[in-house]
Amino acid sequence: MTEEHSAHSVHTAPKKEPGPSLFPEMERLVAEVLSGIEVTSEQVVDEHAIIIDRKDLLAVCRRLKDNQRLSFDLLRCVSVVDYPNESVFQAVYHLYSIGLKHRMAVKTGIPYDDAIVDSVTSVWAGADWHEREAAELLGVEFRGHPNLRPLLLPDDFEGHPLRKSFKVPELDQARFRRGRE
Amino acid sequence: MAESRLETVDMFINMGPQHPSTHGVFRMVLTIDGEQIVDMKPHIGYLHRGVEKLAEGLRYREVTVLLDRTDYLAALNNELPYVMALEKLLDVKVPERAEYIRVLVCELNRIASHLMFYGAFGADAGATTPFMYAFRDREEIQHFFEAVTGGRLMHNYFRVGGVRYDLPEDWRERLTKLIPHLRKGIVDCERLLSDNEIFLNRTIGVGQISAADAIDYGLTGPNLRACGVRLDLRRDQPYSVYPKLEFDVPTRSRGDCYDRYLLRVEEMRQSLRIVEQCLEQMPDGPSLGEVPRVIRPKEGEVYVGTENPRGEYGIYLVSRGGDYPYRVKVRAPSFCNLMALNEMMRGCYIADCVLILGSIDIVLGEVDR
Amino acid sequence: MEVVWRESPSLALANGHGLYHHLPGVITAKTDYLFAMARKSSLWPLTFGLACCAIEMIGAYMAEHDLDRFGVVTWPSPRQSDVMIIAGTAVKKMAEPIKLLWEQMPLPKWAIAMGACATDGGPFQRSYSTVQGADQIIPIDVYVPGCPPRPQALLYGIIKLQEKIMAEASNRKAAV
Amino acid sequence: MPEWVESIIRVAIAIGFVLTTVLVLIWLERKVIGHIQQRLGPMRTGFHGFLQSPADAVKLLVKEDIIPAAADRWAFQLAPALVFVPIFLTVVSIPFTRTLVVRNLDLGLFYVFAISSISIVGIVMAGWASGNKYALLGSVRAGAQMVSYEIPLVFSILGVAMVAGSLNLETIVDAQRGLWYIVLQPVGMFIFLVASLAELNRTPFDIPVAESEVVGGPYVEYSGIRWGVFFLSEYANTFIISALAAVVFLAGWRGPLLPGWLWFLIKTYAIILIIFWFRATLPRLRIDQLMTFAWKLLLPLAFVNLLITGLYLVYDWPRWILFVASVAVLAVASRLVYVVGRA
Repeated sequence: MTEEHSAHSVHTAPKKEPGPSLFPEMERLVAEVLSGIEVTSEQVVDEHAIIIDRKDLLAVCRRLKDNQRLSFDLLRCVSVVDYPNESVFQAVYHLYSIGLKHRMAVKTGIPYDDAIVDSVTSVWAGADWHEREAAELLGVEFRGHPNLRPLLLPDDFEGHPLRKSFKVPELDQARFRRGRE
Repeated sequence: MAESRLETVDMFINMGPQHPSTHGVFRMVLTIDGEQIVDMKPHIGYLHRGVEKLAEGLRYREVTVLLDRTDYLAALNNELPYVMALEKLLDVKVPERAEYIRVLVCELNRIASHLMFYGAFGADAGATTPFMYAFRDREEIQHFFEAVTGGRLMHNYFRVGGVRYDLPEDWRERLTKLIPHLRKGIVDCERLLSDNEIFLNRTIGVGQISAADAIDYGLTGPNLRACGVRLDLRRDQPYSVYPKLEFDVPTRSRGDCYDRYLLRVEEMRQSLRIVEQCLEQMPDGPSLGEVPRVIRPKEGEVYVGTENPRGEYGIYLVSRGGDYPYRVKVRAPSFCNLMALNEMMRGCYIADCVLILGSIDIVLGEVDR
Repeated sequence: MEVVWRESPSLALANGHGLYHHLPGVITAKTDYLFAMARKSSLWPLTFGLACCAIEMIGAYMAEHDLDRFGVVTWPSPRQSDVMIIAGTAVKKMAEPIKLLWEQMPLPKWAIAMGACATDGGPFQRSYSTVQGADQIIPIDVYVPGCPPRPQALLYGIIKLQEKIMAEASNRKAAV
Repeated sequence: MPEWVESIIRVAIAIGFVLTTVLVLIWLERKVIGHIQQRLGPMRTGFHGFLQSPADAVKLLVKEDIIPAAADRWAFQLAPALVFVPIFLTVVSIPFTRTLVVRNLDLGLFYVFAISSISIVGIVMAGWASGNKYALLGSVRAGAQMVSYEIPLVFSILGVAMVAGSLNLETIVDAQRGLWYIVLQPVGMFIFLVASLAELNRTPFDIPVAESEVVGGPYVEYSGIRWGVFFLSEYANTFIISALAAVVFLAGWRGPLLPGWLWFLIKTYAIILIIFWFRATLPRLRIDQLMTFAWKLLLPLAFVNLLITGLYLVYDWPRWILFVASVAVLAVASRLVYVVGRA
């Protein structure tokens, strides 16, 4: 992460007011483990969610996984959401701890003009295909991913279909008219 | 000794996308040395239908149609997390009867899915009859589904706040006939394979994966429980009426093909137990709660994971107001389970690789989505 | 259920070689009839399922519906099959393999489009990655509607295909 | 009638008989397996699907015959014949009854095994010539498997030859007057059946043609009647092996009341049904387990059987001792498999 980026504040999908979490105990624990890292809590219906800067992602994930009291050993899902109005992608990591049976979400913003984020495959091997899929369908690059080849789409496919700007090509209507006659 | 002038090269074998035992359109490129596998490269995407993009263009109620078709062996289990996510966003209460109906059909669906696994696994091992036995019982379940939901395979049955139709009038008779039939069917299935000497030799110790690796790769469901990790979202993150029901979460220790097989057979028994309890405890009342006429959840997001027959089926639903979901991300269990395939296949034989793939029990519809 | 009643191009090709043109019409018509009887009684599909419909297709082979009654048994290699049942969504990435498989099948061959996806794209019609109907890839003889069709519907589709095979033979007879 | 005319007629009848038998067998297999699997099998073509096999055959005859571009043309075309011809040559010396035989040879037993092992060449050739990796893999598997199992197969028969004191099939049948060799040579019978299943590439030893692994193995690129010939030879082989077992272990045409040829057919079909039954029940072994089974179990077992038979002949023991000893050997062996398998 260059100097320029770390100077930016946290990239996030706006409109969501940072507020007190509905899970105060979890919030306190996470804040304790992540001391020294800038963390914003977010209000989500049924789990604790934090927003972090993308430069801290790897450190945060490693701490969340290795800490005995949190031990988030299972990466449930990596979702990337496109927010074109704010020119930002948001990567959401849903974590679960098998032993302690608790869950949380980690979010980080990735700006359009520099769509790169660290890969978490070194923390959870299971992030592999999730990240490949996101790279392919949304065009976000994951730095440090061992193998970021296309996964789902044919080789000659152009564009990133899950971006909001991607328009599905119109159907060949003439064909259906022919069929009806 | 004179140096041999013979050179050997590794042979590549392309398995799929059309191959009898890739369970759909999975493709793997095997590097083999004789009969042994040196390396395996999976290729997916031959059934990538763009469900997540399509869902963004549909109204909230219509999305279940697509989710049905992701994991087409357990369609009802896919609808559940989605409607649960919506209910959380909308803050809708579900009547108890509806919850029981949901659990009832989900568990029957789990049995049907595991039966399909059983048949396909038998076929991978080279036996033809297990498929027939499994489908005999599967058909019976599908007949019941047809009476309840109107569909054999695709149901589109769960609604926000309940289920589409109440149970048919004769559901108790149907179910009391179905349960002993299934119970006997499971015994038949077990007698055909579980103790077969050849089958044991083929599966024990094949495709082993350690618990630590399994968790690292994000395995869930029976594949993880076969390694000895007791993770079952029905119990650990209780939802619906599962806390009121009694069932065991079986685990095995070795984490090989045989354990994965045996675990699923045991799970069928447990599901049957749940079905029986649903039959006893089914309360009266409405099957659909108070739901706003137009579904327009407030801004927000929610992630709901439920226990699908293959593992954790999660829905990450983002709403920014309006009639259409902003983003529907599907966390498909097979997609994650398949990542561990390479780990399991280290140094096995070609014949094993077919079995290992079968034992993970993938559905390409949700791998590719 | 829609059956395309024009002659399969493949059949014309298959009959168009060797002795066929040198024999008197009466004999060729009679042999045509015999061959058609044999062909319709032994339709071997390729073991090949794409998506959801494949499950109902498997269901049709199984004990309850038992396609074997009609002499329909699957073969894993395209070289030994007569019918391709396209059971499920054909996506763009899969189009090329489907075409390859179709070309590997020996003449005469037929194709059944099973389900809405194979007919016109079905619920995934508007997607960026699906082919809107398998007939954009290979010629289809019978379309079986449904999403997914019941095994009985597939059975009916196969009976329709048998009728079509017989009708082709009688048409040829009439032409003589 | 000159002798050569008679011979030709006999050969023609034999071949015609085998061809019809194959059609019946294919139909029978589909019916039997169907009923085991709680379904009906062919029903629509003729009475209970009886015309199913002829329909399949006619269809295959008029199917396009593809020779892939990657194939070795000559070898590809020659391979089916190489599989087909040896199998029909073996029919020559199998006695259906004392008179119903093309030519009874003094070395009949030896002749059958010598000729039938040629068909391996055809299968390997087919796999090699196809220019397909599955076919190559399948044919290499077939080569390994069939060569390995040839040895226990021959040794299992050796015991019978020792007891009967002849390689002439007619003499062997005559020697079974009163007591069938299944009693004296149960170990031999067991090894013979197992090894011949492997020779036939049938379940649980259908590794070379495994549908779920190598998609039909050596035959994957064959279409139309060329493939039909492979299919046909497979079933002809099944019939011949079963007939041989019936002759060698079940006293061929001997039996009370019914005519000899009927007894012969009953015994043969009984064995064929057992083979079908296996197919409907058992999963498939893996190639290394298959090899282990042949070399570490069947071959030593065959040697033990030879030893016991030899002792029986040398010391002129009563017959029941041979029977008891053989059964004991079989029991120990199966226990051994069980223990090792579960370890």
